[in-house]
Amino acid sequence: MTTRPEPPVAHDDPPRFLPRAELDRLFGALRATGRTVIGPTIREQAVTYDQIDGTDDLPIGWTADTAPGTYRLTRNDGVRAFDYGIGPTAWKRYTHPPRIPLTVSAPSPVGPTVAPVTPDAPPLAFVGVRACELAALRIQERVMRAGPAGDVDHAARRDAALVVAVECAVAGSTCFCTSMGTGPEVGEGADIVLSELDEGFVVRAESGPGQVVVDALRVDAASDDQTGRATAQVAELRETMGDPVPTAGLPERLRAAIDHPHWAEIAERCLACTNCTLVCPTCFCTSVGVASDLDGQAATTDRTWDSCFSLGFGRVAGDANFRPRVADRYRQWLTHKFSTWWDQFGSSGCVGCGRCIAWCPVGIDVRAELLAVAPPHAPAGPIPWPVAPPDGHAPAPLATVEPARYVETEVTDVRRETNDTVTLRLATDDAALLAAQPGQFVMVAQPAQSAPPISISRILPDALELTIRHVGPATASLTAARPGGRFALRGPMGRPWPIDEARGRDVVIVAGGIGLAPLRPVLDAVLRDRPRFGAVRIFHGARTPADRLFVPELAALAGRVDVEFAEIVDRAGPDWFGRVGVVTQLFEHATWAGAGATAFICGPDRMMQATVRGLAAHGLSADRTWVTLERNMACGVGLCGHCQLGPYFVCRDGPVFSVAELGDAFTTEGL
Amino acid sequence: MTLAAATSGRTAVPARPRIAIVKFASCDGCQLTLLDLEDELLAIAERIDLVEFAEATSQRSSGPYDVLFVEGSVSTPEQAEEIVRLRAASTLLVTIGACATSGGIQALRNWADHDLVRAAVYPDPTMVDSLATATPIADHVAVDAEIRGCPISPAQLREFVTALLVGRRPGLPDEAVCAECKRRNIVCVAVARGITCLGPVTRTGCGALCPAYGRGCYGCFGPRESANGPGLARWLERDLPPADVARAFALFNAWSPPFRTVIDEAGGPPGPIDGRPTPEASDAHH
Amino acid sequence: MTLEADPVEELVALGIAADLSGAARRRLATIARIEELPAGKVVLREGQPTLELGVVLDGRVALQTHLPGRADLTLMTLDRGDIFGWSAALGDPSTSSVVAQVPTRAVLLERDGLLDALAADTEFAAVIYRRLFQAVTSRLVATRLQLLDLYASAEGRA
Amino acid sequence: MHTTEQLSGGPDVADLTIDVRNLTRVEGEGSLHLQVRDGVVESARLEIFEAPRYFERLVVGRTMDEVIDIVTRICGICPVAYQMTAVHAAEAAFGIDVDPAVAALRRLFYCGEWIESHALHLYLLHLPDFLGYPSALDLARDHRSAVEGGLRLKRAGNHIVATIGGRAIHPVSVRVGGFSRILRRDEIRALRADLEEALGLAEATIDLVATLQPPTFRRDMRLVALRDPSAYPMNHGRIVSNDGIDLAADAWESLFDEHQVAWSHALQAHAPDGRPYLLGPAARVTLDGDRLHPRAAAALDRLGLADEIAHEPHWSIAARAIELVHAVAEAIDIVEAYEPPLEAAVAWRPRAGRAAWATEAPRGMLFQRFDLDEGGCVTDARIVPPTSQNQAAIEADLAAFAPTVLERPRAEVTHLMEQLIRSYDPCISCATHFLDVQVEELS
Repeated sequence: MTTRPEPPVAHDDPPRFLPRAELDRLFGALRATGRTVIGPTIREQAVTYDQIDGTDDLPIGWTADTAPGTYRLTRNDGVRAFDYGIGPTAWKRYTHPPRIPLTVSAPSPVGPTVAPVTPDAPPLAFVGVRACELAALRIQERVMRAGPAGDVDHAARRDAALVVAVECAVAGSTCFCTSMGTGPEVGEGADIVLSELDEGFVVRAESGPGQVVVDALRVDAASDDQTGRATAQVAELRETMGDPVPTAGLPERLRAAIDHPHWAEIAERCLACTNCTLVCPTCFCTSVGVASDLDGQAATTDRTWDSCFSLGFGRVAGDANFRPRVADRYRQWLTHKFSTWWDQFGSSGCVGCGRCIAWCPVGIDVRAELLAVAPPHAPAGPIPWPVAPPDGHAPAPLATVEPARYVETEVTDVRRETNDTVTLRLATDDAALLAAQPGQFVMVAQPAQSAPPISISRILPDALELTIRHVGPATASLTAARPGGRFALRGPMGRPWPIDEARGRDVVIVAGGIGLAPLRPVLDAVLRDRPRFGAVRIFHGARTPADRLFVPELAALAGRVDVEFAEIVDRAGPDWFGRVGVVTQLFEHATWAGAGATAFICGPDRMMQATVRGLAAHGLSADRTWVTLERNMACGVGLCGHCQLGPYFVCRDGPVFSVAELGDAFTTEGL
Repeated sequence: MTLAAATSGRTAVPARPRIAIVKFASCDGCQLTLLDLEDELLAIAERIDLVEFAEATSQRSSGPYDVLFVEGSVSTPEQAEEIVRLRAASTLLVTIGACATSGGIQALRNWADHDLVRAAVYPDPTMVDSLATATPIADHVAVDAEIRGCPISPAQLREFVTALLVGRRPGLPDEAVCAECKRRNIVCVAVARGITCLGPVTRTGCGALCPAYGRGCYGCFGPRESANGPGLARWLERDLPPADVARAFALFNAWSPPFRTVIDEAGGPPGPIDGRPTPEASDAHH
Repeated sequence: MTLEADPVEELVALGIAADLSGAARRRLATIARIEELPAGKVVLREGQPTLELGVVLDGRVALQTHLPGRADLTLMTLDRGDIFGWSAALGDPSTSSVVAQVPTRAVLLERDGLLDALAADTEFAAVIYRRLFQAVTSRLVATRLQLLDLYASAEGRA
Repeated sequence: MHTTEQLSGGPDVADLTIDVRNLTRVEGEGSLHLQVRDGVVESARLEIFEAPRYFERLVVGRTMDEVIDIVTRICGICPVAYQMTAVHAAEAAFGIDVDPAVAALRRLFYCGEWIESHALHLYLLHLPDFLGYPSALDLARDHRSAVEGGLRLKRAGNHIVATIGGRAIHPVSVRVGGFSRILRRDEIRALRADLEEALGLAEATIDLVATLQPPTFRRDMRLVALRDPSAYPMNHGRIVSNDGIDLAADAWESLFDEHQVAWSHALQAHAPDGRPYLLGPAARVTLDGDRLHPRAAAALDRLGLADEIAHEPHWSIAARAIELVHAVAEAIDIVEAYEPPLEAAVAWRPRAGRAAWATEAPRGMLFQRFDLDEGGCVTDARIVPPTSQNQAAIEADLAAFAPTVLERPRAEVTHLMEQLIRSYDPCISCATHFLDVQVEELS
């Protein structure tokens, strides 16, 4: 399936008028299109969006008083159905549900198979979508279709939904759509727009499917007076709301405030409870859970809402964590919403609905925190990474949406590299897999295990090699694989090393420890085409001689006259006659000039940072110094949010980056 | 040895582990949860050797155990000795429930004068042999994993046992109850109704049970990671006297540090007892 | 003798003596010599007087420390341009043993002459101390990285 | 099982010492102390040394809603009993009349606990004794369908408790004045399918019990239970006995008293005449048989063991089977008739006074009394679980039973002692006891 087809245009006829007494006609007309109607109704002392049957279910005569940390349903004894303040439910519940099945694994004669679950998207009609919520639907649709592979589940659900928007006549004290440019006037994306007057509704069809429903109402055109009052009432609302959040330059101001002491102050109050992110209509982050039978054969994975406020969200294998402190997590959320969202998707991530303010259990008001951490006319400090919204680096293109593909491969060779690392050769005839580029990775699915991202360590005509270190349960069973074993691969994913960019130039390759694995395809490519490159210098460091990977290949490299190869180990016993020390020593006193050379670096963060400093001293330019980063890459296509690093999704925009692209994001703690 | 190690294939938890379930001061509810897995109990029993589980079988074993599930808190001198013996006999020690993990409801006595408490229940306290404190297992020996809750959740126990048998990390999230509340579309009782709710500082696992039943979370799964007890207490004290805030925290996980801090700052749990921990109580924790 | 056989020129080429005036270079020449160190040659011994300060020209030397009852531990190896034996500039005993790991050529500055020169010639001292300070700094950085366990990683991806 | 046996006082086997630690398949842990000399039982004591948890003290200063949440932690097997007793006590003290729908739900709630607790004891703890297995898990190897049936019966009981209270153990919805939220009709009706199956399983249990052959041990025992004017006793009733006791439930303390014995952390309850009394299914079936649900009454007729239930402790398994049928059948009736209350809980104000009540826990009458200050907070409390009331009766029966089996091999004697103790379904956690079968050294 490709991006949503443009619906046929509505006829160009004047708005109709639906008398209040006839409102049920709308529900009838919607159901006549085979849709279940979701709309506002009162449950558990709040207005929530649930399945409704008709007018009687609407919160007529009710409104809500909202303030930081409080929401109180109150009678206003009016006749209107849509004068309630926005409640806790966001429409994403129906377009991006809190929990969906992802894959099913079943035993089979040739071993367990992994198959994606095709989405079940019931046709729905959303009644009572506000301007800010419509903007949120647009923003989330952009998010869920961005990147190399959009989300098939979201696409199916969004396409199956018909949106009946309602223009606001009242605003809550927590509303600030006027500042975020999302309301109160209803923008694009609705199929039908209602404006509520005391005597009824001015109805505009804005799409073909919407027109079908409006025609079915069989009501007259609205009078000029009615359309006039509808326009006036929303204009008046805009006046009363004003512009509570000065957004001019906000993305840059937030960037410059990355080390602001106020983050720590907020962390004193913030409970990191995740409420703000889960009520937010645009927050999209998810995690994948695994369930299985007692034998680990029949298994399922499902995808649930997650939040950058939960510790687990920043956790990677080995239990390291990118955002250990609550201050890190709040900073991530706020800067993502109002700043890096621009870099990623070309818009703000906030629509000003105010849910995060009202439903924060300790009343933290994002408007106040923004003013405290990034006040208007704040001295624009240094930008920590070189992209400047809103016209910053182009947001990822909209993806062709197709379900995740899992390709069954068979282990044809297992080579033990070290006591905890093996190289698996996985045979496949899948063209997409075999077209993998150096630096790309695959997700390796096994029943009853999470699917870790694994770099490709060699690309062969009929197979891929993966070099895997045992760091956790999932890699444990991978490193225990035997020839004949089967694994389902998803990929290839990620941005490859820019090898072509290095043609005609000197090449410096620096590998640390397991980091040699993602660089091995670079070596293959460069050596295969040796004459097309200048001087090739390869520096390899390992913890001990016993930790060296691909030992025969290292020996062969050492024997070549057309490359400079040196290696060094951190610690060695008496039986090691090579260099001892750190990898940077290998070129510390070297006399070659690095200017114009291209560097490819992979290893643990500390090693890469030391190497980048060392190479810079040799004159290598930041935009030709390439590293590959480690993050908690879960979905592999920029949809789950786990691997964010400042403006980037490591899985989608990387994992290969130039040091120039990363800027301070390469060294800022807790980002 | 940690659970991660145990489930990472690095540690020898055999395909058919020898499992023991023992209890200290507790209500039996957590070990009964295993028997409450009515649909899986027999299948699980076929895949493990349940060598010690006095509640359910007359077969006994004094060890060694591959996995030892411990219910209850340490409340008598004998128990303080027994847990050391059991730890030595076990590869993996897993605490089940609030008593074993944080002391349980009986840990409220840790704030009190032990003799007063004893005298209140027993005419002749000298006949009763108990420690001044009820303390978590981790205060006495190393603990490899915790299954939280008062009582533990059958689903989490099932997940833990399955992960153990399959060799993967069990999915026992340490996020706040709020996350599950929102996923379930339960309206926040704190925000919409002003009900005192410990959800934001309490670990999920119950499925947001109390809010789903129209009341505030009472913290029976204990503090979540980075639980900001004081932060929540400061907010609650806008409407409640500190004593009533402490009241909310002073239940089954009162002795867990994030909750205890709040209780101590309010001068101790409800009841006419000396608000400061007894020397033994403070020793017991540090 | 060829040019590169001149120890001062070698040190200039390595940048170590590049900033020295002619006079200072002449002073350097009086205390510097080039020596061929056969593999296994112990140049300095841990705890003994540091009789020379050296600079590796070719080959490799190992800095070693003695572990009672065990093989000496190689802390680090040094290549062309690396300085060893800097305790000589302080008149202190050597903090580690220096052993040629392969046949090695090195410039050696004998201690007493070096101390005299550093005391007598402030311009000479300023340049040499600066070089030594740079060497110490980069050695500290390298040692720190070793302490941090440079290759330790939490990565799940291999 | 750790069993040591010593001969002492010469070859006379009638002098013996048995030491069995950690009696199994009872809730909690404890020991029996038995001393026999010259064939005469000198002492038979149920020793209870489980770590005391001081609940009477923990509830001081707490509101009655908090008390409901706290006392339920006394026991993981019968949490509903503790909640029901406390909530009725509070409502009586505060003068609260709850909605009839709430009253019906609470009875359904209690039925759920009876089903869960009786199924657990009958199938998983007690049945293996009769069929000669160390556990129900071993029993399942040869009689899988029977054990599975018992588990499904238990699940049906847990399903009721979890539906009304949120979870099977330490449910959360019971509040003074009602429940924390309104239980919708569809939620309650959803129990129907499980219960229909459970009724069949409960009646099949009757047939299973009919095939059992327990040891013969007959005695006369004072039986005490609640008597509800209109129903089989659960949440309400006067305290009655088969020898004329008849008093209001809140007056328990006016007749009975507890005293401490050196060998027990549970306070033993006694009537003034010192005659032990037995609570529980056998007492209820005997004293309230005329209030059984017709299905249960029919089952009792079919089984025809009314006299054995009254006089033979081993036949308590039959009483439990009868009550399983009753609880399931009544649960179905309540589910059928359920209409939600108008409000989850009625509003109420605390007042100073005394809150005392007794209900029928699965193991028998549970009494609680709380003295309350003006704010409705507890100033003093007393909690008397059924097992500590049964303790004296159990010891009397052990003393009477032992001589009848002394000639048998000692391992068998030990097993018979354990089996007898299990027949009372002692809830050691409730009584905070530590049960431990051991025998005094003979000097």
